[in-house]
Amino acid sequence: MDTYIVQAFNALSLSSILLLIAIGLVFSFGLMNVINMAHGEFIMVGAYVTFLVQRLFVIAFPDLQGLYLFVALAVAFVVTAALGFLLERLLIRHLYGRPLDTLLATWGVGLVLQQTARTIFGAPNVDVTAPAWLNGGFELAANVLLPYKRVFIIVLVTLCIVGIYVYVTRSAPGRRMRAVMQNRDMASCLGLSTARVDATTFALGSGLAGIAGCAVTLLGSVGPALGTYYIVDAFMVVVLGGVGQIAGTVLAALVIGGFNTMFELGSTASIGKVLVFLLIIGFLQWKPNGLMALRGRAS
Amino acid sequence: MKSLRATTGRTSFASRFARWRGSSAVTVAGLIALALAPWFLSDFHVGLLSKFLVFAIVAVSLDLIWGYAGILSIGHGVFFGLGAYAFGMYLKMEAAGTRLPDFMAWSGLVELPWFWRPFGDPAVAIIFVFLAPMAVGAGLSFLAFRSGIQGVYFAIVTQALALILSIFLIGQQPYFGGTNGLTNFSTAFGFSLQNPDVQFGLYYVALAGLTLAYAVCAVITSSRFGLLLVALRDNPGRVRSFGYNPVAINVIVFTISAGLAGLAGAIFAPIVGIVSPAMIGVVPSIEMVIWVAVGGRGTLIGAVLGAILVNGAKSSLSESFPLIWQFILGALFIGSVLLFPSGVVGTARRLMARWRPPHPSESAPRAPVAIQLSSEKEPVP
Amino acid sequence: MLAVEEIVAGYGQSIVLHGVNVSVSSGKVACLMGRNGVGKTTLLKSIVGLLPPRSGRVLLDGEDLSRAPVYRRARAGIGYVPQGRGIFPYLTVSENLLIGTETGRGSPADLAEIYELFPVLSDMGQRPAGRLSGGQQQQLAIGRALVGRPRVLLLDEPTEGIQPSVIWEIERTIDLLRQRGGLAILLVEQFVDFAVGLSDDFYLMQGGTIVAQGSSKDLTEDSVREYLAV
Amino acid sequence: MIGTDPHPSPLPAGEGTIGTALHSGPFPTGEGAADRNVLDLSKVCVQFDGLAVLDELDFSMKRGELRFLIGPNGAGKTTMLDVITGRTRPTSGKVTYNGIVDTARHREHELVKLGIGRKFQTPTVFHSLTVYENFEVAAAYKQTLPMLFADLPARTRERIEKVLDTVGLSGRRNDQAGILPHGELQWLEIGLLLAQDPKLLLLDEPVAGMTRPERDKTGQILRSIAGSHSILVVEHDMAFVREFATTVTVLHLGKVLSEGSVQEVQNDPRVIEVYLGHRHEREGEHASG
Repeated sequence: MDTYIVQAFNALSLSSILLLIAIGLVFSFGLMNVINMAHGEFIMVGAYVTFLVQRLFVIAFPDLQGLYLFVALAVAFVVTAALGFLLERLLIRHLYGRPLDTLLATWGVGLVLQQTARTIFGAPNVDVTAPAWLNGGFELAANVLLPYKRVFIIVLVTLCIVGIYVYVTRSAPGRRMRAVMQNRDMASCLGLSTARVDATTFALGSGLAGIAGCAVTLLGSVGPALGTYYIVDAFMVVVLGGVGQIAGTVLAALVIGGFNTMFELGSTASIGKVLVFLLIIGFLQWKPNGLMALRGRAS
Repeated sequence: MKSLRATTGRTSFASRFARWRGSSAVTVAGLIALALAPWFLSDFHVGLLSKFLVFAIVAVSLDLIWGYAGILSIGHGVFFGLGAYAFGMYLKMEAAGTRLPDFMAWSGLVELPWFWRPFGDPAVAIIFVFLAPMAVGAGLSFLAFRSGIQGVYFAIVTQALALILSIFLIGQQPYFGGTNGLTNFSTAFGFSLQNPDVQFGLYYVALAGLTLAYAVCAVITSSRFGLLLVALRDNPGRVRSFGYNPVAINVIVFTISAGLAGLAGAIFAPIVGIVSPAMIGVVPSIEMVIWVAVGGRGTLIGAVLGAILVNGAKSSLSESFPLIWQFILGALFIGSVLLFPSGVVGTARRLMARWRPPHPSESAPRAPVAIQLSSEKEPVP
Repeated sequence: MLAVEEIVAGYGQSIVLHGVNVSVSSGKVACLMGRNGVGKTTLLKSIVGLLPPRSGRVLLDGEDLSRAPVYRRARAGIGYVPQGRGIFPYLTVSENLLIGTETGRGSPADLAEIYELFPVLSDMGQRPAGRLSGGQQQQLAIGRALVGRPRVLLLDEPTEGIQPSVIWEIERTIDLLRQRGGLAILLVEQFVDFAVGLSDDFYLMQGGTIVAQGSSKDLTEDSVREYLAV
Repeated sequence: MIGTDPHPSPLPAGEGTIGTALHSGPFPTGEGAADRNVLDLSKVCVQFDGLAVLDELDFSMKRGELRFLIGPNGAGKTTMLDVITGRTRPTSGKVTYNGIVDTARHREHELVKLGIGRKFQTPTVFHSLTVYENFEVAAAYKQTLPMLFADLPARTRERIEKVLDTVGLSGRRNDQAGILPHGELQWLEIGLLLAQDPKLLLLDEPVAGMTRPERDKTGQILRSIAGSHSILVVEHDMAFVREFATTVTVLHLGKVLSEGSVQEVQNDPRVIEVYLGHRHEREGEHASG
């Protein structure tokens, strides 16, 4: 029983990270039909930014070390959002309508980013020391310890999702984004600069990758290939969730994170991966548009 | 009148053949050059070139689906790997003789697993070299295209497959040798793999494999089935309204491509003497695509050229400047898509077409493009 | 005032408009009539910029907008209600209207005015626009264009597929806008009496050119039969 | 592009299995009495979201007929073609092709094999293939996979030559389709249909965007193939209709409003009413939209 609670908790924290990564991908895919293969490297950038901020606190503000994480979250978001903005303006914009080519070009960007990190920080992984207040955990019962780090991640992602939801459904930029998604031509006929909406949305999605990168530093060390551990699963979340739907993405992340953890428990991890993949393909035979695809066509 | 019509009717096929023959002069010249090459190269370089020829088979198989039918697979390492493992299992059985293969013994197995047994027979192994990748390819493409997974979606599904198969193999230490894969091959069909003459022979096996793959793809792309592939890339909806079933066409061509990639894997195993999950994963799989992109998608000769050029550059640069190579590779991805979407061959053809009709001097200023491109990936050993 | 001069436009290899001239003054309604496929919608798309003209000019109060991107034209004051209405189906009615203020010429406060003009919309404010009936969607599309305070309003077949009671309401609205002044309206219509009843001037189109034009009072039965009837 | 979803979803999932190769087998085409109607629509209704687009539509066409279909926007013309080609299922009613085939029982590509060919409004040919290669793709549609690797049968090649002559593209055979001007693209499209040897051709606005000489040539082409084929043309260009139509059907609000010669239809007061006025509807309360 105890192990199940811990496993369920682990599944939830894995799901929440996948979700944060996938939401960022869904933004750019839903709006521009673009898959950003460098998204994983944005996670890596976010993680290294966190590493740098933490080091900076050690040197400059040793008394405030407990707070570095919040500063790192903000800086990681800004840095990766700026990178995303540049990527959209310099590269993706020129490949509009060529999604396969965009996929390859952004992969190339990912390679360059990885190698840049390797050049700057060296190939070996570096460790980010978590704030002291995140050590330990809730002791639910004897042998059932829910680490604060994972709790923090779940809370962080929940806040992000709520924030995204509010942004998309309540704010003016979110409204613009939805309008462009639903009818690009008409949106521009009403005075919206679609190019600006594209760049903003892309930057926002990339910024989320930065936050995810900051979060994963709590779980392990940071290396140039960090992003690749998460990105393929995140793609599967996008495929399963259906495009342009926050709800579908949330559900898909929970399902994939959950199944991954469950299969790892029941069999070996490697067979679990195979089973999850087969389940996704099988599910899409039944519901080709994913979990929550927009029903019907826009008028 | 009637006879006239019959002949003019043939012109299309004839002209297509003529077009193929036009480029076939280059093809034949290249083939002869490749056939003679080992006599002028060191053993080391022959081994290297054998590897490149194997990669060229993969490139041709990818070009068939991507360049012609518009299906991008960034998980072709899977099919390459399945072929390599199928043949590697035979090599391992031969190396082990009557005993249990070494890694199984290390992992505590006492008996040969049932699915290993048939691979003692080389005929069975060779069947599986094609059967395994083709079955997986057919299954995946059928399920995916049937449920409308296409384009970038299909690409990332193939990528997931590459990741999953490599993780699966790594996890199966007792059955497939885990991270190390299958190693310590000794002989193939009784010939010692350590013998330089055998490696020399393997070069010609690789060349024969490439010739076969090239011929298969050339026949397909110059047939009406090939036209259908291009038609499908141009406008899948119209192909359907002409009464074809696009799913079937996609599945057939993808399965053929998977089979050719499997063939490449099988030849690769004895040449390098190791079969490991590292050649299946996400990174090697997507690198296969760049070979085609650099050479020029939609031209088979470009795929061959691209595989040799990129890998030649890689082996010479990654040894001396390992850091720079990654940057170059990244730049290749970006540049081949953004600046030279038609690759070396396409760009060269365009330049030639531009040069031919007017006075050569007029289009001379365009030349720096070609120079810049070729300097990006210089040396071929 | 909107002036279109010698517009040539088309799709791919085919030219649809062969040098079209149209002008509408502020406070007036001009109707553009012609059978299906003569190029009416293409002309409107050229004016809003969705189909950039190959030659010719689009002038708004003397300012040349021919090379401006679509959104700049909207911000300059070209309001557009497309055929098929082009609403955002998954946005609510009020969100649709708010997108209309993106021209930077109106303000969200103007929504009240639109709700006054089309009371039916005010009850539907929080509903997804895709759930509205065709007539309500048409009113929403017109309201969305108006909330951006355009100088020119382009209406493409506002009565198409709409029930009669709503047609009457739209007719009343257009009339009201004309009386209020300050807005040039270019109305594309197939149905003669609707268009003639509302407009000051008419343009008849055939084969991508204007074949007749004048004051709507002077539209003859002959030209109607020649260019509009079967 | 206004009003369309900017992100088209992937194409509808395909049918068939790997085992059936490229095509399912041939269907009975029901060659029979020559006086049989090629097409009968009986009380066909189509509703989208509760809105009747076709409203108990009755329509029939004889073999070899060249019929023109006109009507104001939203009359249901395109939907009618969709129903005939199996793209849209009727909510109720029956579409019978060739006297025996219930089109609701067949999928779109099966109906193509049964001899229903359709040209869409915008020409959709394969741009990177040459004119002749386009024909090869179109003409090979009944072949099995192995046959796709052989030379085209002499009979098919002759048919392609004949069609090339008919549509006047013989001299263009080796040009890439992507470079053809608009008019020739339309003829190519019609030619590709003919290469499939359909019994019933449905043409949606074949002369849209054509110059006058091109339009006249299109009319000649249609005349020359009528008789051996049944042709249903949706067209708005009235000059063209007047010149080349014998029988015209006027569709309005999903029903046949009038049918007859061009003169008869032109003088039908109901037709004049729907083309020129809205007033009568105001009293009639045709709720729609």
